[in-house]
Amino acid sequence: MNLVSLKLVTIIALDALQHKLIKDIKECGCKGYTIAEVEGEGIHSKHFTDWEGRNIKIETLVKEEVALKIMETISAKYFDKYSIVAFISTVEVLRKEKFV
Amino acid sequence: MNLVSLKLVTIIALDALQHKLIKDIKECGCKGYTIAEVEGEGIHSKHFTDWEGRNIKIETLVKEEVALKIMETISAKYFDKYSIVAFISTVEVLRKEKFV
Amino acid sequence: MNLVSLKLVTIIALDALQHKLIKDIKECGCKGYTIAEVEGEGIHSKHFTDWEGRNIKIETLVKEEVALKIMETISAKYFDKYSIVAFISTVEVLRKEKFV
Amino acid sequence: MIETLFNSLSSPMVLAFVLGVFATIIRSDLKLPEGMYLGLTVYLLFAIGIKGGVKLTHTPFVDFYKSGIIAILMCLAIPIYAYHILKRLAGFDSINSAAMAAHFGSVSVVTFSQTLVHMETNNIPYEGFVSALLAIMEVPGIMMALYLAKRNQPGEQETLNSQQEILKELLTGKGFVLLIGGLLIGLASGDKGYEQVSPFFDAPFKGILCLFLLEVGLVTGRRLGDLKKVGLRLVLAAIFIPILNASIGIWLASFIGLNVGTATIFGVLCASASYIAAPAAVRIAIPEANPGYYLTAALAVAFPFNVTLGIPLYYYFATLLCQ
Amino acid sequence: MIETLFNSLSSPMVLAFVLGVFATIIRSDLKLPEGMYLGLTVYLLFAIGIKGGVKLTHTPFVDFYKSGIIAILMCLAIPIYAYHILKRLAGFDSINSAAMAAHFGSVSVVTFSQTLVHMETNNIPYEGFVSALLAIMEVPGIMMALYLAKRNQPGEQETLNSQQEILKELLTGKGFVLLIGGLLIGLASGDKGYEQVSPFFDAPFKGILCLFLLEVGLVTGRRLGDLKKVGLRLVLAAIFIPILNASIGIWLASFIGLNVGTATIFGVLCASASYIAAPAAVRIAIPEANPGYYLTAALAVAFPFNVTLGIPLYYYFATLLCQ
Amino acid sequence: MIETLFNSLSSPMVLAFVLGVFATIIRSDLKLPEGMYLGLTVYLLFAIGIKGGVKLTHTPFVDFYKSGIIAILMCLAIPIYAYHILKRLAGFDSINSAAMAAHFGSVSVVTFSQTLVHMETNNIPYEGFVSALLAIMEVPGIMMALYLAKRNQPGEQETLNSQQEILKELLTGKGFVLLIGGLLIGLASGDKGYEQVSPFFDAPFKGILCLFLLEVGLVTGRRLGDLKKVGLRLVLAAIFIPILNASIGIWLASFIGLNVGTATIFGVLCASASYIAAPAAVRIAIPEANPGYYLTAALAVAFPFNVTLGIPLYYYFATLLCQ
Ligand SMILES: Nc1ncnc2c1ncn2[C@@H]1O[C@H](COP(=O)(O)O)[C@@H](O)[C@H]1O
Ligand SMILES: Nc1ncnc2c1ncn2[C@@H]1O[C@H](COP(=O)(O)O)[C@@H](O)[C@H]1O
Ligand SMILES: Nc1ncnc2c1ncn2[C@@H]1O[C@H](COP(=O)(O)O)[C@@H](O)[C@H]1O
Ligand code: NA
Ligand code: NA
Ligand code: NA
Repeated sequence: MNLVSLKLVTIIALDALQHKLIKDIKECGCKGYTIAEVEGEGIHSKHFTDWEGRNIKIETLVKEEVALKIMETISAKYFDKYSIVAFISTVEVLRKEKFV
Repeated sequence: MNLVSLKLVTIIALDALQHKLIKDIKECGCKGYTIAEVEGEGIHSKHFTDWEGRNIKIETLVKEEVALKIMETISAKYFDKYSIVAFISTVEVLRKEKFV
Repeated sequence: MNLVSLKLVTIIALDALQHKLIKDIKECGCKGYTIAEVEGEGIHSKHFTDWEGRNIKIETLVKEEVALKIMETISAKYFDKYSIVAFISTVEVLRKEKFV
Repeated sequence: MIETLFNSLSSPMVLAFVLGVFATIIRSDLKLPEGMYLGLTVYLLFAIGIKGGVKLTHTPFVDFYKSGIIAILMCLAIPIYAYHILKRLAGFDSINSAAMAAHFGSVSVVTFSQTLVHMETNNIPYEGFVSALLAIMEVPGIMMALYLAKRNQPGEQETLNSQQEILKELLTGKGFVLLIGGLLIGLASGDKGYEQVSPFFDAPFKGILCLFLLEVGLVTGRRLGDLKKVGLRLVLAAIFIPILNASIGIWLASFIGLNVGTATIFGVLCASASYIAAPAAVRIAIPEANPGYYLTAALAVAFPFNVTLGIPLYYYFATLLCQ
Repeated sequence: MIETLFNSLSSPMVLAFVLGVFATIIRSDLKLPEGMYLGLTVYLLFAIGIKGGVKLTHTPFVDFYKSGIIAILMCLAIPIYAYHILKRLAGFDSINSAAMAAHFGSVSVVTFSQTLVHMETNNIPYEGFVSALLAIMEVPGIMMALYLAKRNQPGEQETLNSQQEILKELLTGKGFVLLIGGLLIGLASGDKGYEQVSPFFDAPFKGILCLFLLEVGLVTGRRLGDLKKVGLRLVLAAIFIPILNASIGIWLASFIGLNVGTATIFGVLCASASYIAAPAAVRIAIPEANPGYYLTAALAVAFPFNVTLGIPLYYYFATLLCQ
Repeated sequence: MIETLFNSLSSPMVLAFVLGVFATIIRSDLKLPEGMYLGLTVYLLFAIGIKGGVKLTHTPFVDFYKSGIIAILMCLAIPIYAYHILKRLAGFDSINSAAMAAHFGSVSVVTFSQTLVHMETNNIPYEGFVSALLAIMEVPGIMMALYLAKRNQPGEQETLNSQQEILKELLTGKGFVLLIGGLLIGLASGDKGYEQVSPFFDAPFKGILCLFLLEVGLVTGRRLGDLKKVGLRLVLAAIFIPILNASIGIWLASFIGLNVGTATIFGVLCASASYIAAPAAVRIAIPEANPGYYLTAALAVAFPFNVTLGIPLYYYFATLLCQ
């Protein structure tokens, strides 16, 4: 078996931003992603009901350059005005070619 | 860009413990968290229906000291009696000041 | 406190494979797991509606040997024909004996 | 009795329950959407509450207070004797006996609903205040059982939840809030208000109950596997205790002069085992208790027994004891 | 007026709202399943749309066009004066004033539904085209308020969403699509088509509204805590603006000769604050605005005021001003 | 025929489907809550089953068995000829031809429901056993198609799922279990039992179907984009095969002497393409097949064709061929 390192980028944001975020990460070079519905509380706001808007968590496996590019794009476009959290972790996968 | 390391603490527990756990992690110094509804099976029990109680997964980005404090608190208060799983991973974020 | 390293294996797959996957990872030696309902898009397909089939995300905390065994099994049995993503990350837990 | 038994067994609700159990046994992928159980529960509780409240507007208070007293008496008595039966006769440990006693001491909304449907199908009259009894009987039995659990763990380090906290959680639980809230709304808005919402809360009630019983059947089916593990003593105890509860309850009901229908319903309330409030409370207050015992006793034994054989049997008791 | 006020306060819908608020205050675990809010919204919007469409088939177009004109006029006027009242009199900053103005400029489907129920319970006749007014009045007020917000942030770097993008999002939003879509379906399928679906979209409407108001109450309850933080000026403004809107609206309605019932409903539409389209649009278009202000004003003040005291009050206005 | 066509096109259900498609095309954010699709499916299947069961109690068995035989015949024949049409005439590869054949070989519950509504609206009588035919026709066609798929991948390493496993999964699938379970419940509880639940399973059926069709429209809309990619040959095939199926089906029906209404419904069953059982089975059994083909053929072509033009057309066929 041939495990190789990749980056997993996680973005937590308002569900209303979903389409824009997906578009952005695809432009950065991501080839797939997984979305879960979540709730949350942060410094700005609570997101527990449909009135307050739900949160989503987007996870995407990408190579390091793409991960950094996603972080840069997101931070430039959204960090100032929107409640959004993003982080990178390192994971190991098989079949790297699927993701890069 | 200035990526810095932080800890992501993940707690999986019965949904009935939600309010208590949130209170505990806030007291340990966490400033935000994200919750997802999950199901699961462990050594104690299955949690697939409302009768058995649902599980939740709480994730919170914190600095290392807080992460350790959370693990200590949770382990002291819940590990003996409740079905609960907690672990720490290392992630990289921008804007560290948001989380610490 | 005594934090020790373990592996967290994450599998994203069609929900119709749930029972088979659970059976497989249990046979590899996993003692518990957590499942979340997710949606996603990859190279093969989109999974956003019940017609297209939903995705699930299975997470299981195991020791390294088991993690590798799971990756091997999954890759041999499913990677060719099914839309499935699996990766390993390293996390730290208390009470290692619960998981190994 | 044979006829009501037959009616009971061939009702679409009971059959839907059986279908649910059967679907689980053959490992069908049939399941209801996640929120549906919660949604149906809210519907049933609120519908029962509001309808009961409207009926209370037609009931003189004096008719009601005696029933209220025996209801509370039963709720305090059941956990005590159930605890001892389970511990001494059936041989369970203190913790699990108390956990099961909490379930028998409280009431089941679905069993109650099914009983009302049964009464209406068989044209058996009953008093309007039975929904109020349901509300009254939800909490006290659980509290009593948790108290027993605590008294028997004296060496315990202080737990997360004091008795008082638990009481607060029960009284603010959705079961109690919706029932009492619904009752008050029914009382305040009366017939005129109820008329507006009855096409939603009354007409489709039985059909929705049918769907709910399908769901209960699916969950029960999963518990059936545990039956083998837990053994015959659990099964016997979880049938004996409801019959005993109903007998005592109906006997008390005959004393205060309740009619046959009302006494039957009261008997069912005593016999039924909680499946909303009790499991939630036990999970938090006595997490050491094994759900393989208490959920199995309540869902896989007492519940199906009550909705099939129990209701006609208790009705038969009531015809013997009441006028 | 006293009688309609009493009817309004003792209706099961209003009481369900109160129960929801109360449940949150006592920290009950009562909640509706996650999808239920969305499901109920879809139901209400579609039911209103389709029923309105069928009624439109009986309305001569000439009766309708004058109302359409004053409706659009009000939608454009409200955000402007509300913005200035909030900024100058109540002392909020431009961003938050515009955000709140967007809510007052649009309409609330639940308040509208509750008004129809009120009209029917009190046998007050109204024109069939009011649902069309609801649809017309959803979007323009929000656009106007967002324009005001933008004009007041001139130094802003280009935002994510141009005015045009937002308009597109509003017009394709579920609120607008379901209302207009429902109206067209009602128009096209007529009485004969409606007959088929009315047991689902008509009969249980009030009961489902009741459940929906329970949910709104639960959310409102959570916002009540913010009331203390935001202070009296928000509360006063969020009561004053609806009354003002309704007064102007009903006065205009009397000019074009609408009857009392229709004028009341139009007044309510002017008075009501949006809770579907506006929060969603504001969240994206003016993310700097504080939901502690705009959600609290719309949900915790204007909404309960309108469904309890507001409707009877505006009806009273209408009886004074219209034939 | 023109009149029934018009009735069909202007029914609220068909229009709701169109609204759903339209909402997707304009990229509306309209969506139904996640569990709703599942919830509505359970409702439709169970409601059809139970109502069909009750009707079967009024049907002599002899009337039913001939229809059962031609139903099974058609289920076995359709996948075979559809497979060859798709492979030889339309030029798809073996795998995708078999996947699509599985969909045409099974049946669509929504198309069936819409047909019943159509029959009732136009007062066309039909036999009570059609729901039983629906149940019978769900599984065999899929099995036949999967067998064809397997035979054409001879070099394949052993797959995860043997033919037998798949059959087990289909027979325990929610579609089959709810239909058959509902039929049996209807048979056992009869008119008296059905009366109790009909305000939930009968009265709102058409309205709920309307909501369901809105959801189907939303999903279909997303598939429309694939239409361009897949090309005209898929569209033509997915219209030609249903018409052929219906023609053969109705011709057989005329042989065994079914009346016009029943023959039309049988024709629709033959024509309709599965959207519950078949996609799930194909996903697991032939994962190499492209959902861009089979879902598009079933949902974006065959389904809208059947519910709009198809039903009146097949009715016209039936009037020509039957008594
Ligand atoms: N420290 C944190 N850990 C995990 N999730 C967080 C954290 N802070 C914020 N979030 C999530 O990000 C969302 C927006 O946060 P905020 O921008 O702080 O309001 C919240 O609703 C949470 O779901
Ligand atoms: N090894 C594991 N990996 C992932 N999740 C687990 C694991 N063990 C337990 N869990 C989760 O933690 C919950 C409680 O576990 P337990 O205390 O073992 O019954 C389960 O329902 C699972 O959701
Ligand atoms: N790069 C990725 N990052 C995260 N999730 C992915 C990625 N690629 C695929 N997935 C998930 O795996 C599922 C199957 O992917 P695929 O096999 O590429 O169609 C998708 O529906 C996604 O949920
Ligand atoms: Na009891
Ligand atoms: Na307004
Ligand atoms: Na077919």
